[in-house]
Amino acid sequence: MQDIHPMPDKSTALSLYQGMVTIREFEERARREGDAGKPVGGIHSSVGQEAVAVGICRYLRKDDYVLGNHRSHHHCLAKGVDMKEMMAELMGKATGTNKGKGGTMHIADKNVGMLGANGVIGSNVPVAAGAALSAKLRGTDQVAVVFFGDGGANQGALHETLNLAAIWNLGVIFVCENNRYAESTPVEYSLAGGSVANRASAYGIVGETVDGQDVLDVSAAMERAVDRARAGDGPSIIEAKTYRYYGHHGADDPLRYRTRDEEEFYRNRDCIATFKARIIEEELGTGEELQEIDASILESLDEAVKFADESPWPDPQELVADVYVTY
Amino acid sequence: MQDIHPMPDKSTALSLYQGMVTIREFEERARREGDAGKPVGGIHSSVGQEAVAVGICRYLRKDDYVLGNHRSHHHCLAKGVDMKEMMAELMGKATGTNKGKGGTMHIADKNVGMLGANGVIGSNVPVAAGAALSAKLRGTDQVAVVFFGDGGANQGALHETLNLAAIWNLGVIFVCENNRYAESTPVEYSLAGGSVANRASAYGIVGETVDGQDVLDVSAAMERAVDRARAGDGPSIIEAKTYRYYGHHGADDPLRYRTRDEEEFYRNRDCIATFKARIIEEELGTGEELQEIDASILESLDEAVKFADESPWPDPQELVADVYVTY
Amino acid sequence: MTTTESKATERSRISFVQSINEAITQEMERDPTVIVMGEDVAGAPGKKDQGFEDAWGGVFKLTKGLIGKFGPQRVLDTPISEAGFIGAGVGAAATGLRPIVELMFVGFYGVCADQITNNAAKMHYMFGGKVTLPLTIITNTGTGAGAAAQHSETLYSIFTHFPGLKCVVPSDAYTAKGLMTAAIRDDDPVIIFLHKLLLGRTRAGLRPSEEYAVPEEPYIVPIGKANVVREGEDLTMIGIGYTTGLCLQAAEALQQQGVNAEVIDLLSLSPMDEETILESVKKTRRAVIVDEDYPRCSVASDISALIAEQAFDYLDAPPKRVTPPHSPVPYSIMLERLFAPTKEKVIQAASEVLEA
Amino acid sequence: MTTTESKATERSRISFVQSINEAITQEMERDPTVIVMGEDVAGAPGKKDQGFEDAWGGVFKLTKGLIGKFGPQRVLDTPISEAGFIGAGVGAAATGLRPIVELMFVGFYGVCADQITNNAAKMHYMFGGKVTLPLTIITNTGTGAGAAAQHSETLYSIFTHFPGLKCVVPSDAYTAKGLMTAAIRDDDPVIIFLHKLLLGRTRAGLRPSEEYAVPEEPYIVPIGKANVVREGEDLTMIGIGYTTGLCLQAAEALQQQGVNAEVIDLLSLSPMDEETILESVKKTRRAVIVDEDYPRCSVASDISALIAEQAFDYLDAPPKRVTPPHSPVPYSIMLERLFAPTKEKVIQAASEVLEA
Ligand SMILES: Cc1ncc(C[n+]2csc(CCOP(=O)(O)OP(=O)(O)O)c2C)c(N)n1
Ligand SMILES: Cc1ncc(C[n+]2csc(CCOP(=O)(O)OP(=O)(O)O)c2C)c(N)n1
Ligand SMILES: [Mg+2]
Ligand SMILES: [Mg+2]
Repeated sequence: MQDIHPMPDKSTALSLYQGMVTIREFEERARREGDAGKPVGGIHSSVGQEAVAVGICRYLRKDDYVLGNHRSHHHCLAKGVDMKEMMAELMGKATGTNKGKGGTMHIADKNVGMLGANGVIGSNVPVAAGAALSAKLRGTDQVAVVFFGDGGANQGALHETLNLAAIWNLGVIFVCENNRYAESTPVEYSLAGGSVANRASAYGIVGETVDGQDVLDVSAAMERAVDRARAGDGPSIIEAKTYRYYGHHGADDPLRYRTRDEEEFYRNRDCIATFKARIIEEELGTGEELQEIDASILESLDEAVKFADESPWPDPQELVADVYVTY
Repeated sequence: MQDIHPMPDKSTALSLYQGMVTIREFEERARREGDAGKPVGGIHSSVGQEAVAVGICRYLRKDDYVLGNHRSHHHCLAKGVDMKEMMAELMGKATGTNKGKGGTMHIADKNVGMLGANGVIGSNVPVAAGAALSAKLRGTDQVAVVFFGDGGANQGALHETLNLAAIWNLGVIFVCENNRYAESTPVEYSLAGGSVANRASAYGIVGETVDGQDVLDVSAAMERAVDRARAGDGPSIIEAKTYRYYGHHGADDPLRYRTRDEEEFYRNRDCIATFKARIIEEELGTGEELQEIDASILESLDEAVKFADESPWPDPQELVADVYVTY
Repeated sequence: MTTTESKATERSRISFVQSINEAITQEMERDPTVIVMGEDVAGAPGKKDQGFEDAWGGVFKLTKGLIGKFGPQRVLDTPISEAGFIGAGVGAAATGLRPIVELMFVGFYGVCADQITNNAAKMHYMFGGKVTLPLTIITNTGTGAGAAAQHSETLYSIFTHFPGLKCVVPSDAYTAKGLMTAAIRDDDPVIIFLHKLLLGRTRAGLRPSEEYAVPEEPYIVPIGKANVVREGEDLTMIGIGYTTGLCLQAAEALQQQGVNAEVIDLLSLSPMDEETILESVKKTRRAVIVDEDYPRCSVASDISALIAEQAFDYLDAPPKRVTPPHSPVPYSIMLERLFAPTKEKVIQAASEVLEA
Repeated sequence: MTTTESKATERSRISFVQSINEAITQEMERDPTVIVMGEDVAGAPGKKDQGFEDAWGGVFKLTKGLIGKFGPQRVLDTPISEAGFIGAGVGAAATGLRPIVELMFVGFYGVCADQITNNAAKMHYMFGGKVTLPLTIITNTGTGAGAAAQHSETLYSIFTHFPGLKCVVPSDAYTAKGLMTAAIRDDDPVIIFLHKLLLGRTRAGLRPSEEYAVPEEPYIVPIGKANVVREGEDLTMIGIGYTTGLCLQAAEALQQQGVNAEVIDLLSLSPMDEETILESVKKTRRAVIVDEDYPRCSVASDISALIAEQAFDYLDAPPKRVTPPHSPVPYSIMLERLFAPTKEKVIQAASEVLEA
């Protein structure tokens, strides 16, 4: 963690800003659509954690791989999954990324390197190692990133995969979004030793802790990790300290297990607000410019919802299609 | 690891000696019985690793728990399982520890705290935490020890259990018998970071590496670990550097993956031979006394084999008995 | 009289969830060796001094209130380490406790199957009967919540496959309490499968209200016994948990057409009450089996095979299974509703069997 | 002629293990994306500079010699981390490789079931068909080696339960090579189950020698097709892998008694060749199903149910299953030999079906 990172050039700054706002607004819109009775699924909102996804994806190429968990809308959007198709997927429409068959916890789009969210905690971690192995054997320098939570850190599959990636020197970057809770369970209770990044030393690999509310701190660590991965110097852990603003999912009231003060503390360090302030302060963009970005995002979201609304339901035949390639 | 430990008093020294020779001779005898065509099962011989089991069990009470793995004859004997019943179990007889239904990889005797060997790598690790949890809730200071190999160190269940035992402050002692190989796979290849004991720091617990060929070095670390466990100071890892003299199992020729030189190196530091030399050197026992111990062990083994030979096969009804308590 | 009546009314409104919760509470009161472990079974662990406790009480509130009564020693929130804590349940069961562990959704079995099928199921046998494992596993199943392929499975068939495990599936609040109590008291490992769509239901969901009030005092629904919940002569419909309700609804509809269906609420998959099934089918000579688990190698297959082999000479028609297709659970609500058995599909199957 | 003949003789002596090995070798030659992962699939990893390589070639030598031909990039020894490396197989399969992974004994499935049934089985479906998973899992099964409850299971029934997986079970060296080749080339995840007692066998174990020599050139035994390995009219016996041999032996014995049994070698459990089964049973009107997996919710149940439901009107007797009891596998050789189906048990069952 570094105190203050210098701001990047204007276009990068605006693109990071845009990335974060896109996620925030997508989540808020999906939430509202759900409240209005549309079947968007039991969304695990990523609001509050935008900087992690955007910071991590900043140094990824389209052909790099990302694997997510149950809370993955931000990963998908940051990796470039189409917003319209995502919205259609949430609503279970035929035009969705997954033809409406996966939903919020399983969004995937291989064309942009998003190899899938996954509803089982820890389950995607080994899969990421396989993607990195495949890149290595195919002789490319693609890297694979897998996101998991502070709760996910205690699944056995993570341990096995850290070891495997280390001995095989795979280009996997293990990103822990430590948002302090797994459902209602605080990380202080569940995580022996208190740090996911420090567990790296057990495997002889590099682990870094970053401020997950600062997109530049996240991306700085990511740049180092990607360089190592592409150079064949093996895997890394990045633990991003972050916070989810809402409950675990729509029906969860987080004030049953955390204080309003704590929430305020994090909201006061909001990743978008602070980054926006710096853009303006350092004159990389004007308030109007940023408003234009916001407006165009909102417009895209209107289009996405319209697209999803107007899209057809999957054909009943889809129930039994895609179980196999051939059977 | 400490260079030279002072020898204990005479009776302790002789009892440690006896414990190790018992294991060695039991294994050699079982092996010979197998070679002679008796159905002793695919034994994973513990010859070479006797000091680990005996050193660990030195500070255990009868009511403490031990959980083993696939290579567990030494654990059983060191914890006090009856040799006759063990031999009968190997031969699948009704008088065996498990009524002939478990065999070499599943020997258990709850009466002496041996909660079972286990054929699945890593599988018994969480079970040990459960035994320790139960002791804690029942308000006793019993500890639970689980043995696993260098290969077993890479199973996910170990990670989960280390974390669990640490946050719940359980009296579990995780003993890794690092005998340098998992089947034909060298630990240098399989174990990222190179040390199991060092992984303790990831969980904020104590890890120690000991010379597994020195029963006193093992037991010294164990005394510390048991004290911590009984005092409610939580779990520990003990990694014992040791060596198996034979192949992975009876049919394995270890010279396909390791040198004779390496084998010689370890055999020259044999845990029994070196301890015996010190007993004599420090005049804790004479050659004759030790020979007497040896002889009585061999005699017990003759009796054990006779007992096993003469014991009846399980009744055919046993095939379907003990599946449930009630059904 | 009024008090008794209103008491009965109240007890008849007890939901499935409350009923499970009551069973656990009563057994924990009765037996100090009963403990509960699982993710967020209380919630906000370690935060009592900050004024937080029992924040969740389990994902479906099955364990709500327990920590207040029994404290964090006996109600243990766990990390997301199912192999770790279910394995710990095995070890605790082998050493004097009666642990209840929650596997949040049955689809997560894959991260801890080793502890369930290699340890819990086999230790009693492998150890020659010398160790017992009074472990209860609670798990949640079923489609109907738009939760997609990994969070909507049924899967009791794969556990029924393993010798050494007992598997039970309550169908309403009454059987939920009774089977839960029986499971906790049982000396073998028992898995109790709870269908999401039943959880909020009162007993009236399955059978008419007050006379079927859930008793306050502890009671047992015996493991291994099926219930004939509706008598009839024209065909036998066999339901499991949630699908028993579908069978009853279908039976009502068929009654309009003059068909009198018998409905069996299976309740227990392992052991399975073969006698009740066979007796009924020998009487009605026709059988429809309704199951939400995947069709291949399933409890439905087992029942069909049982009937075919043991009641062959009595049958007027081959048995018929109503199950999902051989396909994962789709997300889209429009597809999901085509997946599981419905009342209409049961009626359709019954008609086919009656015409055969 | 002599060279050809001796070649044929030689090829007829190829064992089951060699046959699998040859299939993998040929596919690796043909397709550079095929890789192999597993514990000690080569052995002595990292020790080549000390003169060690290919120390094991797999616990049963299924992968012996591969590392010499294809190097450690394509033949990867793994730590004992099945969830890790089978999950890596899923990821590699999703990104352009065709991994073959070995799960040493099927009973170890419990430490990696999540990767197999939640990821490999469901991803293609959950992702709307946009990702394919050409993953092959080899695993070893069966009793007969005194290896007790955890190392002797069969368990293909639980994988057959899951939509999205294909399951195949070769019965001899010929079908081993052909199914292995088919599995590797298949675009879906396929599990191939190899029975310990078959591994050392030459093809002659199942059918008479030279004319059935295992072809040298690559070939496919199609997934989803059963073989009628013996024609007959009096009853149908259905075998799976190892038990097909038992059926053939029983059929020979029954021939002495003037009974002419048809024997089906099922080969593929998912998809299952229902047509071949039904056609045969409709002809013979009687069926015996022989399976070494546990009896409950099993392939045997499935087949029995299939026959009962689809061939009901043709049957002269109810189908009969020959399986182990509902019990774990005991260690003692005297108990173990009572566990699995035997030729005698098959004959006994056939007699009962014929008398019914
Ligand atoms: C194996 C498994 N166990 C339990 C769950 C239920 N579950 C879903 S999300 C969650 C909490 C995850 O916490 P964390 O990893 O910190 O991620 P976050 O929700 O905070 O993003 C749990 C327990 C699951 N999906 N998979
Ligand atoms: C989950 C699982 N995977 C694989 C095996 C097969 N296996 C048995 S022993 C063994 C090697 C174990 O090595 P290690 O843990 O170092 O113990 P050691 O044999 O050296 O005592 C393996 C791979 C198993 N029993 N269980
Ligand atoms: Mg979290
Ligand atoms: Mg070892």
